[in-house]
Amino acid sequence: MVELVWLIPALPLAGFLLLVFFGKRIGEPRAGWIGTGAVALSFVTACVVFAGLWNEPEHTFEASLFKWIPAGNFNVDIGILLDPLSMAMVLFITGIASLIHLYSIGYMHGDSRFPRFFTYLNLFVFSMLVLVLGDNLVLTFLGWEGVGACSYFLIAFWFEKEENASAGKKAFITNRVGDWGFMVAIFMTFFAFGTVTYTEFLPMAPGLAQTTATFIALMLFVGAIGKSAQIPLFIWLPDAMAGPTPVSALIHAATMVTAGVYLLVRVNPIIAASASWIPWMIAIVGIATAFLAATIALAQQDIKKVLAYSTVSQLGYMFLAVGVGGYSAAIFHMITHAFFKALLFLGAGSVIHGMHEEQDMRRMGALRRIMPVTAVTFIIGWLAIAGVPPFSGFWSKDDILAYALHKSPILYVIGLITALLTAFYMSRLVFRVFYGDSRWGESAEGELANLNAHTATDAADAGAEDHADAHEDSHADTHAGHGAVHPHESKWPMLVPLIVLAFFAATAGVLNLPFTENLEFLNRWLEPVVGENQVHLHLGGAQLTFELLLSTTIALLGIFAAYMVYLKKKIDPSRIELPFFANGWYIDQGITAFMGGIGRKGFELIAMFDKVVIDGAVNGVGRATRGGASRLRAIENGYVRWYALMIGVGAVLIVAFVMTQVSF
Amino acid sequence: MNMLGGDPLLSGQVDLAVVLIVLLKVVGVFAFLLVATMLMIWFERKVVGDFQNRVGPNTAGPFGILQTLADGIKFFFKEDLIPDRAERRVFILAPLLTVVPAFLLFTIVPFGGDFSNGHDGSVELFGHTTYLQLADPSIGILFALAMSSIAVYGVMLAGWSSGSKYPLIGSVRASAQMVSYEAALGLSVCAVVLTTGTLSTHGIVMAQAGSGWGGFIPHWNLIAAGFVPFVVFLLASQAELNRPPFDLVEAEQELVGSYHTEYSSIRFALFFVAEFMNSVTMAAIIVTLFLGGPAGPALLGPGWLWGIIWFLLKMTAFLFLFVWVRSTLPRVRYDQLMDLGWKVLIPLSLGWLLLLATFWVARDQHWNGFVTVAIGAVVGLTGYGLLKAAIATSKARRLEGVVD
Amino acid sequence: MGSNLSLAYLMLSAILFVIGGVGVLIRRNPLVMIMCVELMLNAVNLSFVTFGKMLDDISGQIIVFFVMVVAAAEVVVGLALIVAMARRRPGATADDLRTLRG
Amino acid sequence: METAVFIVCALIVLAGGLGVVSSRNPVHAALSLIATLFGIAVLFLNLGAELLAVVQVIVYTGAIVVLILFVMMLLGVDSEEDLETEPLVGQRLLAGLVGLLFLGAILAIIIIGKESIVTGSHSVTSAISPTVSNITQIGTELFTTYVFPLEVTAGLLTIAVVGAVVLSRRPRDLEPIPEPESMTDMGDEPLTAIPEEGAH
Repeated sequence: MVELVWLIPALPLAGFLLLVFFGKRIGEPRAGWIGTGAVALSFVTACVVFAGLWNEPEHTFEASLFKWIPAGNFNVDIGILLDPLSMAMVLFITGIASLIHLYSIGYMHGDSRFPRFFTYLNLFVFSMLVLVLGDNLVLTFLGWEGVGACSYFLIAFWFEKEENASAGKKAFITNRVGDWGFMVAIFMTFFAFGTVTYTEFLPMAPGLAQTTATFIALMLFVGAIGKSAQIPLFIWLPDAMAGPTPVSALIHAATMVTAGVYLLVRVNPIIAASASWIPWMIAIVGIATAFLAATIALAQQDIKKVLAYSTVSQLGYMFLAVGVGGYSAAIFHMITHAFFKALLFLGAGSVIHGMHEEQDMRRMGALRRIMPVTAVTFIIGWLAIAGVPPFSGFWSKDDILAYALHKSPILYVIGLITALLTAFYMSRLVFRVFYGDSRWGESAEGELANLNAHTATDAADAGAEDHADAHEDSHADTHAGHGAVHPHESKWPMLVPLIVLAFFAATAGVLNLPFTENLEFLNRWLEPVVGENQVHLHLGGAQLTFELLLSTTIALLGIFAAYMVYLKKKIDPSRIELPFFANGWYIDQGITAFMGGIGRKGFELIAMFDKVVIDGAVNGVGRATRGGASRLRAIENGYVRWYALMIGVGAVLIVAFVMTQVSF
Repeated sequence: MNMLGGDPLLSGQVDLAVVLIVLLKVVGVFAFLLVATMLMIWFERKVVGDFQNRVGPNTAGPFGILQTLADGIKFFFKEDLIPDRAERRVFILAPLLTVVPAFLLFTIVPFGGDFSNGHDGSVELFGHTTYLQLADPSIGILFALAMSSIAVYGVMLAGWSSGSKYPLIGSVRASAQMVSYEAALGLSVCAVVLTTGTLSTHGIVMAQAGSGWGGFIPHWNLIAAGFVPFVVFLLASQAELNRPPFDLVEAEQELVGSYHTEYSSIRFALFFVAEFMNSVTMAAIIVTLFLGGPAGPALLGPGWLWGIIWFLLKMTAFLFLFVWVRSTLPRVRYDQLMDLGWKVLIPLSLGWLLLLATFWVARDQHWNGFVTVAIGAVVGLTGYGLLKAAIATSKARRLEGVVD
Repeated sequence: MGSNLSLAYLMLSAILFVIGGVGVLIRRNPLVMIMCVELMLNAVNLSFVTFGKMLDDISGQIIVFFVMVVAAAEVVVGLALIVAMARRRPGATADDLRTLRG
Repeated sequence: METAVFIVCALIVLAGGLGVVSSRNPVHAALSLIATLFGIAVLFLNLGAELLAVVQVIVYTGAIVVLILFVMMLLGVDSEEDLETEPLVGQRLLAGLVGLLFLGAILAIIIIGKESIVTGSHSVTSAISPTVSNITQIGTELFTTYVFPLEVTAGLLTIAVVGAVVLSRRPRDLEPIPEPESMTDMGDEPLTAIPEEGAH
């Protein structure tokens, strides 16, 4: 059964090829069903393979499909490494992707490029599977670039709007920085080990010189923070929300952005072999990102932006987990996060869809009566991410915090603060969207005007991104002014995924319950991959109880605070939603200012060099050729006989030369 | 000396007697050809006369049989005119270039020999065994093709060197016609060669000798190679000879005799003689290729005599056919001539050659003959259909004015 | 055959080749140029057959066969070009083709 | 006997060759070419290549030269060539010099090298057999060892024929090439002069 593993990426690829060639002809509903079917079949295959993998030694299966780059002693095969880690990834990728495909059929209904959307989605799933299943760094990189390209295509899917197109470019360019790191890491790996195949070089990692290991780990980390949106390369992810909501759910929350985490977990022996500051750096970057993004999320008005920063924040948690040696915790959180964040995004998409493309929370409210299914499922997701027991987020976040405490209390404390913020801003989101007064329609005009004036002044000195927001706002404003918005509940293809995801978001915690070792299924499953370098925690009952209680308290505290602010209105929200947060700590503006100021001078210098030295050389060659040619043109007189004569002269010269060389 | 081929005369020591025998044969063939040509001219005039319900030559000699001789003597004493604008040297050379290949062509024709009762066609001559043909090179029939292909030079150069309009048109026609029909001629010869497995004319005759199928149907290539190559060869040879109905090159009514318009006297006589000589030779070659040449049963008397008798009989039959055709069919148009050559004869002989080759391969490989023939026929018909469609399309497009 | 005769064949071939080559270089009528090329090809053919004879190898004759085929193809295309050229400018020589230069 | 045939044929061949190069009238050149081709055909016979001799006559004499003559007569390009003037200064002198040098080099190689100019070993697989006829041997070789080149030549010929048909089809909007003002004017002026020329 496990031999069927090649089918897992092959099915989305087949779907992609079918759609790319015949998509237009297949037409709207059927193209979606084909795409969904391909991924769903892939998921079924993954389940079958999963069942088969139990019988394999160490739950690992390798298959080499064919040779790809045989160049001297550099050999790259198209090969598959199926081990517990990639199996776990494959299962949740195909599963969630199937649901999101199904959801997209409803969400993308009526779009003029409906078949193309599924083409991209299938290609994305294929690339993602290549990324996680590839048995070497190069193949992983191929998938890495593939998902990057798909991400670009999908962010800029509605490229008619300039903001979308530039958001796509921003994502692409930011990712390039990370890709550079990854590529250098690949080169270094080959240089150090002579191979890039995981099963060959990872066992050799402990014997590696510490400096080399440190350098490779650092470069891989650079690649990972690019893809997984960590400080300082997180700036693209919030903008990526310009894409269709299912894309945000699938690519920018559940799967692609976790690729960096996957990569770091995959190469855990190298991290273990590197200098001790590398894990510290990873942990610090992770927790800093988590905290920073959480503060920004506090002040966002766009429902998808909140979720985007929340994603960045949660990814920070995963990096923290990697940094503190809790690899299985990172994967655990990755899986639970995939469920609840996909759920939240899809729920948000459902709200946006129901509100007729309205994304601003200030125009929502009290939607739970109109969209009951969406509301209930969204609330489950909220409780999960906020860390309320017994929902899945509680267990995975707590797992990470336990590892963090083991490493350093400071990390633990910041982690707890971030958890508080998370609970707060998610509660804010839910209260503003589903509870309170209904601010959609004519009745809310006055309040809206106030709010708009407020944001407009903020936006005046803001960068391009916020300009876009302001533009959207005013656009939506005129829209609202024309007549009442009539929210409605979404159709079944959108609701079914919500329900399924809500179920998993609520219950995924059972994968890894901390009470006894027998309940830590995921830990034991991942043992063959991360076991050696994983920090083994043996929490006593008292400590465990204390931590769990503390987490629960923190989460409830956050929710309560939000309740006080947004439903009871005891505190003015503007004291919390600082412009500093709303503008994302002015990081984008800072970059713009730097690039426009000092950076520009540097670029001009480089451009000068380019013009004088490089262009000069090229033009010089051209000029020299032209000059020489105008002199040589005399012999190109157009007479065929003359050319023939030149051939004859050449022949005579050659014969003469040969005669001098040969002795008779 | 192996170029003269399998003649047993040359296989042993070459002494004076052998040289004499060869010389004798040369003289004999030369004389035979001249006499035959002379008689052919008379024969043609007489038969055409009969067809046209006139008497024909009847004064010189019995039945006017010496008419050609008288004409020849007359030509000899006419004034030899060379036009002013003519290209002198070429003008003089051209008639000779016409006659020489006509003579050479006959050297490979087996005109006699004892092929009866399993004999190999050799005869005893002054104590030496020899074939009754001047030479039997291993490339045999290719030599005939070569000679017929250079026969065009006489016509072409005569036309060009006259420095006059009609002859030039005639020479352009001649060259195009020759090149076109040579392909069909060669392909039909290929069918014969494929059937007999040899290029040597003697070998070809030998392969057709014997008592035949069922004791009375002769092994002629006419039957063995199928009827098609024979027909193609017959038609193509008429075109190659510039005989009616393919005498576009001369076409007295259009081109005033074309290439020999400016010729007079003995030079004109040479063209005239060469034309009839070629007719005789071509008839001999058709007989050799398709009707077993001199091969035939010896009824009574010596076998070698019967060889010559059979040969003359068959040849005369063909010569009569030539005259018959000439006196009954009108001249074709030039485009009809080209269409017949390129769109009918060449595809037909090519298709037949392929069919024949398939047939032989099938026999070698012990394939089911019926199935092979059926498949061959289907493929052939498909090719025919495609050709037809292509021709129809091109015609339609020409009518539309898309191409010209 | 004496070896000296073989050498004589080769010399004849060389002389013929050079005659043809010089002809290509000095004549302007494209048809004559084609004829001179044919001369060169024939010279080469002759030496091929001679070499084949000297080495007692039939391949010398086979290659001549192929040279003839290629020569036929060359002449066909060359003549077509000359026809196309003469249609546009009757009496054009190879030198007139220099109007084609860039 | 062989030597005598060779001498006669060599004289014909050389005379023909010189005739091709030096005839003012292209038809005379063609006639000289025929003489050369016949001479070479006989030399082939002398060398024991019977098939080639006949093929030489059929293909070269019977088809190629006929085609050349045909084109000459059809287009009327048989006008005499002016062999006195030469637009390319020194071309003839240089051509003669190159020819002589080349000939001298080859003859020197042949004379100095003698038999050893033929490098390579005597053939084992395709030796010329004294018993099997020339045509049989060539046929066998052609359809075994050289069957692929044979097929390729078939393709080549087809392509050549199609190409010739396409090239020589009369275009419907035939425009004569404008006469350059004078051949020497076009001389070796810079290329930039050409567009101006096209302008008027």
